[in-house]
Amino acid sequence: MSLGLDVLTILAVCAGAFFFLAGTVGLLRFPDALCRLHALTKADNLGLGLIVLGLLFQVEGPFAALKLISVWLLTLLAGATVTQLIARTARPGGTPE
Amino acid sequence: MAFDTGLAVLVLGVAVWTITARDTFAAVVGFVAFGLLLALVWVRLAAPDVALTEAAIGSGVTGGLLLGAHTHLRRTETAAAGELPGAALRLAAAVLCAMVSAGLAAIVLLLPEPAPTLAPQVAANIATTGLGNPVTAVLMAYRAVDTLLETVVLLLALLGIWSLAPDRVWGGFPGPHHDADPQGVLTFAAQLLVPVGILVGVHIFWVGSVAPGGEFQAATILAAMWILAAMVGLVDAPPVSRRWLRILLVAGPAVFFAIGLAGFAMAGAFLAYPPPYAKLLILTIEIPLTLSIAATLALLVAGPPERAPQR
Amino acid sequence: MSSPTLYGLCGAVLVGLGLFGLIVHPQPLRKIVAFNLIGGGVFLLFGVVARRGAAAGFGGDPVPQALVITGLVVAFAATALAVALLLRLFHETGRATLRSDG
Amino acid sequence: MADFLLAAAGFVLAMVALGLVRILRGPGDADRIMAAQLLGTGGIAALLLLVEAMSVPAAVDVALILALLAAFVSVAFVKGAARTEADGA
Repeated sequence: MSLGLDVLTILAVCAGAFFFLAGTVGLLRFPDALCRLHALTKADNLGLGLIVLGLLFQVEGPFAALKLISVWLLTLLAGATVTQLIARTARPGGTPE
Repeated sequence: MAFDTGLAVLVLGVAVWTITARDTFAAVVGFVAFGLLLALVWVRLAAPDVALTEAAIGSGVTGGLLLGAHTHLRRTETAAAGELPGAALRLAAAVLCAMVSAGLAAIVLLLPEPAPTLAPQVAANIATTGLGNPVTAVLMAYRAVDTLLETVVLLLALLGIWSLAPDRVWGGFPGPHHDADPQGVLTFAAQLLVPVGILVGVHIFWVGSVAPGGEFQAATILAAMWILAAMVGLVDAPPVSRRWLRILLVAGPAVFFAIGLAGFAMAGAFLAYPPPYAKLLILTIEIPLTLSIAATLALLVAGPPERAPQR
Repeated sequence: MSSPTLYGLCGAVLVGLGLFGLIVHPQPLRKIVAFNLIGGGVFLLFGVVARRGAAAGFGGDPVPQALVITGLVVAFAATALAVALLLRLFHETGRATLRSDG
Repeated sequence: MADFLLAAAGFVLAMVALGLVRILRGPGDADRIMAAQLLGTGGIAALLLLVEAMSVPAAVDVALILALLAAFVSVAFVKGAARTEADGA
Protein backbone atom coordinates (compact mmCIF):
# COMPACT_ATOMS: atom_id res chain seq x y z
CA MET A 1 0.00 0.00 0.00
CA SER A 2 2.62 2.48 1.10
CA LEU A 3 4.87 1.35 -1.74
CA GLY A 4 2.12 2.16 -4.23
CA LEU A 5 1.67 5.60 -2.74
CA ASP A 6 5.42 6.18 -2.87
CA VAL A 7 5.45 5.30 -6.56
CA LEU A 8 2.62 7.75 -7.21
CA THR A 9 4.54 10.45 -5.29
CA ILE A 10 7.71 9.82 -7.24
CA LEU A 11 5.83 9.95 -10.55
CA ALA A 12 4.03 13.19 -9.75
CA VAL A 13 7.10 14.91 -8.28
CA CYS A 14 9.19 13.90 -11.30
CA ALA A 15 6.52 15.29 -13.62
CA GLY A 16 6.47 18.50 -11.58
CA ALA A 17 10.26 18.80 -11.70
CA PHE A 18 10.07 18.31 -15.46
CA PHE A 19 7.74 21.29 -15.78
CA PHE A 20 10.16 23.43 -13.80
CA LEU A 21 12.85 22.36 -16.25
CA ALA A 22 10.56 23.24 -19.16
CA GLY A 23 9.80 26.64 -17.65
CA THR A 24 13.47 27.43 -17.23
CA VAL A 25 14.31 26.32 -20.76
CA GLY A 26 11.52 28.58 -21.99
CA LEU A 27 12.95 31.47 -20.02
CA LEU A 28 16.40 30.95 -21.45
CA ARG A 29 15.28 30.46 -25.04
CA PHE A 30 12.28 32.73 -25.67
CA PRO A 31 13.04 36.10 -27.26
CA ASP A 32 10.81 38.66 -25.54
CA ALA A 33 9.25 39.40 -22.19
CA LEU A 34 5.72 38.24 -23.06
CA CYS A 35 6.91 34.84 -24.27
CA ARG A 36 9.07 34.41 -21.21
CA LEU A 37 6.11 35.33 -19.03
CA HIS A 38 4.07 32.64 -20.73
CA ALA A 39 6.78 30.01 -20.28
CA LEU A 40 7.37 30.92 -16.69
CA THR A 41 3.89 31.06 -15.28
CA LYS A 42 2.24 28.20 -17.14
CA ALA A 43 5.02 25.75 -16.53
CA ASP A 44 5.92 26.67 -12.97
CA ASN A 45 2.39 26.78 -11.63
CA LEU A 46 1.70 23.40 -13.19
CA GLY A 47 5.01 22.12 -11.77
CA LEU A 48 4.09 23.30 -8.30
CA GLY A 49 0.63 21.75 -8.69
CA LEU A 50 2.09 18.36 -9.61
CA ILE A 51 4.55 18.50 -6.72
CA VAL A 52 1.70 19.33 -4.34
CA LEU A 53 -0.27 16.43 -5.82
CA GLY A 54 2.69 14.12 -5.25
CA LEU A 55 3.09 15.23 -1.66
CA LEU A 56 -0.64 14.75 -1.01
CA PHE A 57 -0.02 10.97 -1.16
CA GLN A 58 2.37 11.31 1.78
CA VAL A 59 0.50 13.55 4.22
CA GLU A 60 -1.53 12.38 7.17
CA GLY A 61 -4.94 13.82 7.82
CA PRO A 62 -7.24 16.14 5.88
CA PHE A 63 -5.94 19.32 7.57
CA ALA A 64 -2.38 18.87 6.28
CA ALA A 65 -3.78 18.13 2.81
CA LEU A 66 -5.93 21.24 2.97
CA LYS A 67 -2.87 23.34 3.83
CA LEU A 68 -0.90 21.94 0.88
CA ILE A 69 -3.77 22.66 -1.51
CA SER A 70 -4.23 26.18 -0.18
CA VAL A 71 -0.53 26.88 -0.74
CA TRP A 72 -1.02 25.97 -4.38
CA LEU A 73 -4.26 27.97 -4.75
CA LEU A 74 -2.67 31.05 -3.17
CA THR A 75 0.30 30.81 -5.51
CA LEU A 76 -2.05 30.47 -8.48
CA LEU A 77 -4.05 33.51 -7.43
CA ALA A 78 -0.94 35.63 -6.93
CA GLY A 79 0.60 34.36 -10.15
CA ALA A 80 -2.52 35.00 -12.23
CA THR A 81 -2.93 38.54 -10.90
CA VAL A 82 0.65 39.60 -11.21
CA THR A 83 1.15 38.06 -14.65
CA GLN A 84 -1.80 40.06 -15.96
CA LEU A 85 -0.29 43.26 -14.68
CA ILE A 86 3.25 42.50 -15.81
CA ALA A 87 1.91 41.71 -19.26
CA ARG A 88 0.14 45.08 -19.38
CA THR A 89 3.37 46.87 -18.42
CA ALA A 90 5.48 44.86 -20.84
CA ARG A 91 3.19 45.21 -23.86
CA PRO A 92 4.28 48.01 -26.19
CA GLY A 93 1.90 50.92 -25.64
CA GLY A 94 0.20 49.10 -22.79
CA THR A 95 -0.77 51.00 -19.68
CA PRO A 96 -0.19 49.58 -16.23
CA GLU A 97 -3.00 49.51 -13.68
CA MET B 1 25.06 17.68 2.25
CA ALA B 2 25.08 18.30 -1.51
CA PHE B 3 21.77 20.08 -1.09
CA ASP B 4 23.17 22.27 1.69
CA THR B 5 26.22 23.19 -0.37
CA GLY B 6 24.02 24.15 -3.32
CA LEU B 7 21.71 26.19 -1.14
CA ALA B 8 24.62 28.00 0.55
CA VAL B 9 26.16 28.82 -2.85
CA LEU B 10 22.81 30.09 -4.08
CA VAL B 11 22.40 32.31 -0.98
CA LEU B 12 25.88 33.75 -1.49
CA GLY B 13 25.25 34.25 -5.21
CA VAL B 14 22.07 36.21 -4.57
CA ALA B 15 23.85 38.23 -1.86
CA VAL B 16 26.68 39.12 -4.25
CA TRP B 17 24.07 40.15 -6.80
CA THR B 18 22.31 42.33 -4.22
CA ILE B 19 25.55 44.17 -3.43
CA THR B 20 26.96 44.48 -6.95
CA ALA B 21 23.81 45.14 -9.03
CA ARG B 22 24.01 48.51 -10.73
CA ASP B 23 20.29 49.19 -10.48
CA THR B 24 18.71 49.67 -7.04
CA PHE B 25 15.49 47.98 -8.14
CA ALA B 26 17.49 44.86 -9.06
CA ALA B 27 19.19 44.98 -5.66
CA VAL B 28 15.84 45.10 -3.87
CA VAL B 29 14.56 42.15 -5.92
CA GLY B 30 17.77 40.36 -4.98
CA PHE B 31 17.13 41.10 -1.32
CA VAL B 32 13.61 39.62 -1.45
CA ALA B 33 15.08 36.50 -3.08
CA PHE B 34 17.76 36.39 -0.39
CA GLY B 35 15.12 36.43 2.35
CA LEU B 36 13.21 33.59 0.71
CA LEU B 37 16.34 31.45 0.42
CA LEU B 38 17.23 32.19 4.05
CA ALA B 39 13.81 30.83 5.04
CA LEU B 40 14.84 27.55 3.36
CA VAL B 41 18.14 27.64 5.27
CA TRP B 42 16.28 28.07 8.57
CA VAL B 43 14.20 24.98 7.82
CA ARG B 44 17.45 23.10 7.15
CA LEU B 45 18.81 24.35 10.48
CA ALA B 46 15.77 22.87 12.27
CA ALA B 47 14.43 26.31 13.20
CA PRO B 48 10.92 26.45 11.70
CA ASP B 49 9.91 29.32 14.03
CA VAL B 50 12.72 31.45 12.65
CA ALA B 51 11.86 30.36 9.10
CA LEU B 52 8.32 31.67 9.61
CA THR B 53 9.62 34.99 10.91
CA GLU B 54 12.18 35.30 8.12
CA ALA B 55 9.57 34.55 5.44
CA ALA B 56 7.14 37.06 6.91
CA ILE B 57 9.32 39.95 8.08
CA GLY B 58 12.78 39.40 6.65
CA SER B 59 11.64 38.83 3.10
CA GLY B 60 8.03 39.93 2.75
CA VAL B 61 7.37 43.10 4.69
CA THR B 62 10.94 44.45 4.50
CA GLY B 63 10.84 43.82 0.76
CA GLY B 64 7.60 45.77 0.44
CA LEU B 65 9.05 48.62 2.50
CA LEU B 66 12.23 48.85 0.40
CA LEU B 67 10.23 48.71 -2.84
CA GLY B 68 8.05 51.57 -1.68
CA ALA B 69 11.11 53.63 -0.78
CA HIS B 70 12.72 52.89 -4.13
CA THR B 71 9.61 54.14 -5.96
CA HIS B 72 10.15 57.57 -4.40
CA LEU B 73 13.90 57.66 -4.86
CA ARG B 74 14.16 56.35 -8.39
CA ARG B 75 14.97 59.72 -9.96
CA THR B 76 17.90 60.37 -7.60
CA GLU B 77 19.71 57.24 -8.65
CA THR B 78 21.86 58.47 -11.50
CA ALA B 79 23.04 61.47 -9.47
CA ALA B 80 24.10 59.31 -6.55
CA ALA B 81 25.84 56.71 -8.69
CA GLY B 82 28.50 59.29 -9.60
CA GLU B 83 29.60 59.45 -5.97
CA LEU B 84 31.14 55.98 -5.91
CA PRO B 85 34.36 56.13 -3.86
CA GLY B 86 37.73 55.72 -5.58
CA ALA B 87 39.37 52.42 -6.38
CA ALA B 88 41.87 52.68 -3.50
CA LEU B 89 39.12 53.14 -0.93
CA ARG B 90 37.10 50.30 -2.44
CA LEU B 91 40.12 48.00 -2.30
CA ALA B 92 40.78 48.94 1.32
CA ALA B 93 37.13 48.26 2.16
CA ALA B 94 37.29 44.90 0.39
CA VAL B 95 40.40 43.90 2.36
CA LEU B 96 38.82 44.99 5.63
CA CYS B 97 35.61 43.08 4.92
CA ALA B 98 37.51 39.98 3.86
CA MET B 99 39.35 40.10 7.17
CA VAL B 100 36.08 40.40 9.10
CA SER B 101 34.68 37.42 7.19
CA ALA B 102 37.85 35.40 7.75
CA GLY B 103 37.74 36.15 11.48
CA LEU B 104 34.11 35.08 11.74
CA ALA B 105 34.81 31.96 9.67
CA ALA B 106 37.66 31.05 12.03
CA ILE B 107 35.31 31.45 14.99
CA VAL B 108 32.74 29.18 13.30
CA LEU B 109 35.40 26.53 12.68
CA LEU B 110 36.74 26.79 16.24
CA LEU B 111 33.39 26.63 18.05
CA PRO B 112 33.77 24.51 21.21
CA GLU B 113 32.94 20.79 21.22
CA PRO B 114 30.59 19.74 22.68
CA ALA B 115 28.49 22.78 21.89
CA PRO B 116 27.13 24.65 24.93
CA THR B 117 23.36 24.53 25.03
CA LEU B 118 20.47 25.68 27.16
CA ALA B 119 18.06 23.20 25.57
CA PRO B 120 18.05 20.78 28.58
CA GLN B 121 17.14 23.62 30.96
CA VAL B 122 14.31 24.66 28.65
CA ALA B 123 13.14 21.05 28.40
CA ALA B 124 13.21 20.65 32.18
CA ASN B 125 11.13 23.78 32.84
CA ILE B 126 8.79 23.95 29.87
CA ALA B 127 6.04 22.05 31.70
CA THR B 128 5.61 24.94 34.18
CA THR B 129 4.59 27.29 31.34
CA GLY B 130 1.93 24.96 29.96
CA LEU B 131 3.30 25.62 26.43
CA GLY B 132 4.44 22.99 23.95
CA ASN B 133 6.62 25.16 21.71
CA PRO B 134 10.03 25.78 23.35
CA VAL B 135 10.70 28.95 21.33
CA THR B 136 7.42 30.54 22.42
CA ALA B 137 8.20 29.46 25.98
CA VAL B 138 11.59 31.21 25.79
CA LEU B 139 10.06 34.35 24.27
CA MET B 140 7.13 34.61 26.67
CA ALA B 141 8.58 33.20 29.90
CA TYR B 142 12.35 32.89 30.33
CA ARG B 143 13.26 35.94 28.26
CA ALA B 144 9.98 37.79 28.64
CA VAL B 145 11.82 41.01 29.54
CA ASP B 146 13.47 40.94 26.10
CA THR B 147 10.14 40.51 24.40
CA LEU B 148 8.53 43.28 26.44
CA LEU B 149 11.36 45.68 25.61
CA GLU B 150 11.21 44.63 21.97
CA THR B 151 7.59 45.75 21.73
CA VAL B 152 8.65 49.03 23.31
CA VAL B 153 11.42 49.38 20.71
CA LEU B 154 8.81 48.93 17.96
CA LEU B 155 6.73 51.73 19.49
CA LEU B 156 9.78 53.98 19.80
CA ALA B 157 10.62 53.41 16.14
CA LEU B 158 7.04 54.34 15.24
CA LEU B 159 7.28 57.52 17.34
CA GLY B 160 10.53 58.32 15.53
CA ILE B 161 8.83 57.92 12.17
CA TRP B 162 5.79 59.98 13.14
CA SER B 163 8.00 62.78 14.40
CA LEU B 164 9.40 63.12 10.86
CA ALA B 165 6.05 64.52 9.67
CA PRO B 166 6.08 68.16 8.56
CA ASP B 167 4.06 70.52 10.81
CA ARG B 168 1.12 71.03 8.46
CA VAL B 169 0.25 67.32 8.35
CA TRP B 170 1.00 66.65 12.02
CA GLY B 171 -1.29 63.91 13.31
CA GLY B 172 -2.65 63.30 9.82
CA PHE B 173 -3.09 60.31 7.55
CA PRO B 174 0.07 58.25 6.93
CA GLY B 175 1.07 57.42 3.37
CA PRO B 176 -0.54 58.38 0.10
CA HIS B 177 -4.21 57.75 -0.64
CA HIS B 178 -4.90 54.95 -3.10
CA ASP B 179 -8.08 54.97 -5.16
CA ALA B 180 -9.85 51.64 -5.42
CA ASP B 181 -10.62 50.42 -8.93
CA PRO B 182 -13.72 48.25 -8.45
CA GLN B 183 -13.15 46.47 -11.77
CA GLY B 184 -9.42 46.05 -11.22
CA VAL B 185 -7.53 42.78 -11.08
CA LEU B 186 -5.64 43.96 -8.01
CA THR B 187 -8.83 44.76 -6.12
CA PHE B 188 -10.22 41.33 -6.91
CA ALA B 189 -7.03 39.58 -5.81
CA ALA B 190 -6.89 41.60 -2.60
CA GLN B 191 -10.52 40.84 -1.81
CA LEU B 192 -9.70 37.13 -2.04
CA LEU B 193 -6.29 37.25 -0.38
CA VAL B 194 -7.03 39.40 2.64
CA PRO B 195 -9.63 37.11 4.29
CA VAL B 196 -7.47 34.05 3.62
CA GLY B 197 -4.46 35.89 5.03
CA ILE B 198 -6.32 36.85 8.19
CA LEU B 199 -7.35 33.22 8.62
CA VAL B 200 -3.73 32.09 8.18
CA GLY B 201 -2.61 34.74 10.68
CA VAL B 202 -5.07 33.51 13.31
CA HIS B 203 -3.97 29.93 12.63
CA ILE B 204 -0.27 30.81 13.05
CA PHE B 205 -1.07 32.64 16.27
CA TRP B 206 -3.12 29.80 17.67
CA VAL B 207 -0.69 26.97 16.90
CA GLY B 208 2.17 29.10 18.29
CA SER B 209 1.70 27.70 21.80
CA VAL B 210 2.30 24.10 20.72
CA ALA B 211 3.98 24.25 17.29
CA PRO B 212 6.08 26.70 15.26
CA GLY B 213 4.29 30.03 15.08
CA GLY B 214 3.43 32.76 17.52
CA GLU B 215 2.52 36.36 17.98
CA PHE B 216 5.25 38.03 15.91
CA GLN B 217 4.69 35.90 12.84
CA ALA B 218 0.93 36.22 13.11
CA ALA B 219 1.15 39.97 13.65
CA THR B 220 3.33 40.34 10.56
CA ILE B 221 0.80 38.50 8.39
CA LEU B 222 -2.07 40.60 9.73
CA ALA B 223 -0.04 43.76 9.11
CA ALA B 224 0.81 42.65 5.56
CA MET B 225 -2.85 41.99 4.81
CA TRP B 226 -3.83 45.43 6.07
CA ILE B 227 -1.10 47.05 3.95
CA LEU B 228 -2.29 45.06 0.94
CA ALA B 229 -5.86 46.27 1.45
CA ALA B 230 -4.56 49.83 1.81
CA MET B 231 -2.39 49.57 -1.32
CA VAL B 232 -5.33 48.66 -3.53
CA GLY B 233 -7.53 51.28 -1.89
CA LEU B 234 -9.95 49.01 -0.02
CA VAL B 235 -9.16 50.69 3.31
CA ASP B 236 -7.45 53.93 4.26
CA ALA B 237 -5.10 54.45 7.18
CA PRO B 238 -6.67 56.37 10.06
CA PRO B 239 -5.07 59.68 11.11
CA VAL B 240 -2.36 58.89 13.62
CA SER B 241 -3.88 61.26 16.17
CA ARG B 242 -6.98 59.03 16.66
CA ARG B 243 -7.32 58.03 20.28
CA TRP B 244 -8.50 54.46 19.54
CA LEU B 245 -5.47 53.90 17.34
CA ARG B 246 -3.08 54.98 20.06
CA ILE B 247 -4.87 52.81 22.62
CA LEU B 248 -4.58 49.87 20.21
CA LEU B 249 -0.85 50.49 19.79
CA VAL B 250 -0.02 50.54 23.51
CA ALA B 251 -2.60 47.98 24.71
CA GLY B 252 -0.33 44.97 24.14
CA PRO B 253 2.78 46.29 25.88
CA ALA B 254 0.60 47.78 28.65
CA VAL B 255 -1.12 44.45 29.40
CA PHE B 256 2.28 42.72 29.24
CA PHE B 257 3.74 45.24 31.71
CA ALA B 258 0.73 45.06 34.03
CA ILE B 259 0.85 41.26 34.21
CA GLY B 260 4.62 41.52 34.71
CA LEU B 261 4.07 43.82 37.70
CA ALA B 262 1.36 41.52 39.04
CA GLY B 263 4.05 38.85 39.00
CA PHE B 264 5.54 40.51 42.10
CA ALA B 265 2.36 39.80 44.04
CA MET B 266 1.53 36.42 42.52
CA ALA B 267 4.91 34.73 42.11
CA GLY B 268 7.45 37.00 43.77
CA ALA B 269 9.25 38.47 40.74
CA PHE B 270 8.72 40.77 37.76
CA LEU B 271 7.19 38.81 34.85
CA ALA B 272 6.97 35.62 36.91
CA TYR B 273 3.82 33.59 36.26
CA PRO B 274 2.27 31.39 38.98
CA PRO B 275 2.50 27.89 37.39
CA PRO B 276 -1.18 26.86 37.39
CA TYR B 277 -2.16 30.06 35.56
CA ALA B 278 0.94 30.41 33.37
CA LYS B 279 -0.66 29.43 30.09
CA LEU B 280 -3.78 31.51 30.76
CA LEU B 281 -1.68 34.58 31.61
CA ILE B 282 0.56 34.11 28.57
CA LEU B 283 -2.50 33.93 26.32
CA THR B 284 -3.94 37.03 27.99
CA ILE B 285 -0.74 38.84 27.08
CA GLU B 286 -0.42 37.38 23.60
CA ILE B 287 -3.83 38.34 22.22
CA PRO B 288 -3.60 42.13 22.75
CA LEU B 289 0.14 41.96 22.02
CA THR B 290 -0.48 40.43 18.58
CA LEU B 291 -3.00 43.15 17.70
CA SER B 292 -0.68 45.91 18.94
CA ILE B 293 2.34 44.53 17.07
CA ALA B 294 0.28 44.12 13.90
CA ALA B 295 -0.88 47.74 14.07
CA THR B 296 2.65 48.96 14.84
CA LEU B 297 4.23 47.03 11.96
CA ALA B 298 1.58 48.23 9.51
CA LEU B 299 2.09 51.85 10.53
CA LEU B 300 5.90 51.44 10.39
CA VAL B 301 5.49 50.51 6.72
CA ALA B 302 2.91 53.25 6.08
CA GLY B 303 5.46 55.87 7.16
CA PRO B 304 5.02 59.37 8.56
CA PRO B 305 1.76 61.30 8.09
CA GLU B 306 1.53 62.83 4.60
CA ARG B 307 -2.00 64.23 4.51
CA ALA B 308 -3.51 66.70 6.98
CA PRO B 309 -6.28 65.38 9.24
CA GLN B 310 -9.73 66.68 8.27
CA ARG B 311 -11.58 68.54 10.96
CA MET C 1 32.53 19.54 7.45
CA SER C 2 28.98 19.39 8.78
CA SER C 3 26.01 21.27 7.32
CA PRO C 4 25.72 23.74 10.24
CA THR C 5 29.39 24.66 9.83
CA LEU C 6 28.80 25.20 6.13
CA TYR C 7 25.95 27.63 6.85
CA GLY C 8 28.14 29.27 9.50
CA LEU C 9 30.82 29.98 6.90
CA CYS C 10 28.07 31.26 4.60
CA GLY C 11 26.97 33.64 7.38
CA ALA C 12 30.56 34.83 7.89
CA VAL C 13 30.88 35.69 4.18
CA LEU C 14 27.48 37.42 4.23
CA VAL C 15 28.62 39.73 7.04
CA GLY C 16 31.71 40.69 5.02
CA LEU C 17 29.68 41.24 1.84
CA GLY C 18 27.12 43.39 3.61
CA LEU C 19 29.83 45.42 5.33
CA PHE C 20 31.46 46.04 1.96
CA GLY C 21 28.19 47.27 0.49
CA LEU C 22 27.57 49.47 3.51
CA ILE C 23 30.94 51.18 3.09
CA VAL C 24 31.14 51.43 -0.68
CA HIS C 25 27.61 52.28 -1.90
CA PRO C 26 26.91 56.01 -2.12
CA GLN C 27 23.09 55.60 -2.22
CA PRO C 28 21.60 55.42 1.27
CA LEU C 29 18.95 52.91 0.16
CA ARG C 30 21.71 50.54 -0.96
CA LYS C 31 23.37 51.01 2.40
CA ILE C 32 20.11 50.01 4.11
CA VAL C 33 19.88 46.86 1.96
CA ALA C 34 23.53 46.05 2.73
CA PHE C 35 22.86 46.54 6.42
CA ASN C 36 20.08 43.99 6.22
CA LEU C 37 22.50 41.54 4.56
CA ILE C 38 24.85 41.94 7.53
CA GLY C 39 21.86 41.22 9.74
CA GLY C 40 21.10 38.06 7.77
CA GLY C 41 24.68 36.87 8.22
CA VAL C 42 24.70 37.54 11.96
CA PHE C 43 21.38 35.73 12.42
CA LEU C 44 22.74 32.80 10.46
CA LEU C 45 25.70 32.58 12.87
CA PHE C 46 23.18 32.46 15.72
CA GLY C 47 21.29 29.76 13.86
CA VAL C 48 24.44 27.65 13.64
CA VAL C 49 25.05 28.01 17.38
CA ALA C 50 21.41 26.98 17.95
CA ARG C 51 21.66 23.96 15.62
CA ARG C 52 24.85 22.75 17.28
CA GLY C 53 23.12 23.01 20.65
CA ALA C 54 20.48 20.45 19.67
CA ALA C 55 19.70 18.47 22.79
CA ALA C 56 16.88 17.16 24.96
CA GLY C 57 14.79 16.18 21.96
CA PHE C 58 14.83 19.65 20.37
CA GLY C 59 16.26 20.12 16.88
CA GLY C 60 18.13 23.18 18.09
CA ASP C 61 18.74 25.25 21.19
CA PRO C 62 15.54 27.35 21.49
CA VAL C 63 17.26 30.26 23.28
CA PRO C 64 19.37 31.54 20.35
CA GLN C 65 16.41 30.86 18.05
CA ALA C 66 14.23 33.12 20.17
CA LEU C 67 17.00 35.75 20.11
CA VAL C 68 17.01 35.64 16.31
CA ILE C 69 13.23 36.17 16.19
CA THR C 70 13.59 39.21 18.44
CA GLY C 71 16.49 40.39 16.29
CA LEU C 72 14.57 40.08 13.03
CA VAL C 73 11.72 42.18 14.35
CA VAL C 74 14.04 44.87 15.74
CA ALA C 75 16.02 44.91 12.48
CA PHE C 76 12.78 45.55 10.65
CA ALA C 77 11.92 48.45 12.97
CA ALA C 78 15.38 49.94 12.40
CA THR C 79 15.01 49.54 8.63
CA ALA C 80 11.61 51.25 8.67
CA LEU C 81 13.02 54.17 10.67
CA ALA C 82 16.02 54.46 8.33
CA VAL C 83 13.76 54.48 5.27
CA ALA C 84 11.54 57.17 6.81
CA LEU C 85 14.60 59.34 7.60
CA LEU C 86 15.86 58.89 4.06
CA LEU C 87 12.53 59.83 2.48
CA ARG C 88 12.27 62.94 4.67
CA LEU C 89 15.79 63.92 3.60
CA PHE C 90 14.71 63.49 0.00
CA HIS C 91 11.58 65.58 0.42
CA GLU C 92 13.51 68.35 2.20
CA THR C 93 16.44 68.61 -0.20
CA GLY C 94 15.21 66.90 -3.37
CA ARG C 95 18.25 64.67 -3.25
CA ALA C 96 19.08 61.40 -1.53
CA THR C 97 22.74 61.63 -0.61
CA LEU C 98 24.70 61.65 2.61
CA ARG C 99 27.24 64.21 1.38
CA SER C 100 26.87 67.48 3.27
CA ASP C 101 28.56 69.77 0.71
CA GLY C 102 26.36 68.69 -2.20
CA MET D 1 12.02 8.41 -0.11
CA ALA D 2 13.56 11.27 1.86
CA ASP D 3 16.63 11.25 -0.36
CA PHE D 4 14.50 11.35 -3.48
CA LEU D 5 12.49 14.32 -2.20
CA LEU D 6 15.66 16.15 -1.17
CA ALA D 7 17.13 15.55 -4.62
CA ALA D 8 13.92 16.84 -6.23
CA ALA D 9 14.09 19.96 -4.02
CA GLY D 10 17.69 20.49 -5.11
CA PHE D 11 16.72 20.05 -8.76
CA VAL D 12 13.90 22.60 -8.56
CA LEU D 13 16.22 25.08 -6.82
CA ALA D 14 18.86 24.57 -9.51
CA MET D 15 16.25 25.29 -12.20
CA VAL D 16 15.18 28.42 -10.36
CA ALA D 17 18.81 29.53 -10.08
CA LEU D 18 19.32 29.08 -13.83
CA GLY D 19 16.19 31.06 -14.56
CA LEU D 20 17.28 33.77 -12.14
CA VAL D 21 20.53 34.31 -13.98
CA ARG D 22 18.61 35.00 -17.15
CA ILE D 23 16.07 37.30 -15.62
CA LEU D 24 18.06 39.33 -13.14
CA ARG D 25 19.97 40.82 -16.03
CA GLY D 26 16.76 42.44 -17.12
CA PRO D 27 16.57 44.52 -19.26
CA GLY D 28 13.16 45.73 -18.08
CA ASP D 29 11.50 45.76 -14.69
CA ALA D 30 8.99 43.23 -16.05
CA ASP D 31 11.76 40.64 -16.24
CA ARG D 32 12.83 41.41 -12.70
CA ILE D 33 9.32 41.00 -11.35
CA MET D 34 9.22 37.69 -13.19
CA ALA D 35 12.38 36.74 -11.34
CA ALA D 36 10.60 37.24 -8.04
CA GLN D 37 7.61 35.30 -9.35
CA LEU D 38 9.81 32.41 -10.47
CA LEU D 39 11.64 32.35 -7.19
CA GLY D 40 8.37 32.48 -5.29
CA THR D 41 6.90 29.45 -7.08
CA GLY D 42 10.15 27.49 -7.18
CA GLY D 43 11.08 28.36 -3.60
CA ILE D 44 7.70 27.22 -2.35
CA ALA D 45 7.99 23.96 -4.32
CA ALA D 46 11.48 23.33 -2.93
CA LEU D 47 10.29 24.15 0.58
CA LEU D 48 7.35 21.74 0.39
CA LEU D 49 9.65 18.96 -0.82
CA LEU D 50 12.14 19.80 1.92
CA VAL D 51 9.43 19.74 4.61
CA GLU D 52 8.34 16.26 3.54
CA ALA D 53 11.93 15.03 3.18
CA MET D 54 12.89 16.20 6.69
CA SER D 55 9.44 15.31 8.11
CA VAL D 56 8.85 18.62 9.86
CA PRO D 57 5.17 18.98 8.89
CA ALA D 58 4.81 22.22 10.89
CA ALA D 59 7.06 23.97 8.36
CA VAL D 60 4.28 23.74 5.74
CA ASP D 61 3.13 26.95 7.43
CA VAL D 62 6.32 28.57 6.13
CA ALA D 63 5.20 27.77 2.59
CA LEU D 64 1.76 29.16 3.39
CA ILE D 65 3.31 32.43 4.60
CA LEU D 66 5.63 32.57 1.59
CA ALA D 67 2.68 32.16 -0.77
CA LEU D 68 0.76 34.95 0.97
CA LEU D 69 3.71 37.31 1.23
CA ALA D 70 4.84 36.59 -2.33
CA ALA D 71 1.45 37.88 -3.43
CA PHE D 72 1.91 40.90 -1.16
CA VAL D 73 5.36 41.73 -2.51
CA SER D 74 4.20 41.23 -6.11
CA VAL D 75 1.40 43.73 -5.63
CA ALA D 76 3.92 46.17 -4.14
CA PHE D 77 6.12 45.62 -7.23
CA VAL D 78 3.29 46.30 -9.63
CA LYS D 79 2.07 49.33 -7.71
CA GLY D 80 5.62 50.68 -7.59
CA ALA D 81 6.16 50.19 -11.32
CA ALA D 82 2.83 51.89 -12.10
CA ARG D 83 3.67 54.83 -9.86
CA THR D 84 7.12 55.31 -11.31
CA GLU D 85 5.65 55.47 -14.77
CA ALA D 86 3.06 58.00 -13.67
CA ASP D 87 5.88 60.12 -12.21
CA GLY D 88 7.89 59.92 -15.38
CA ALA D 89 4.99 60.95 -17.61
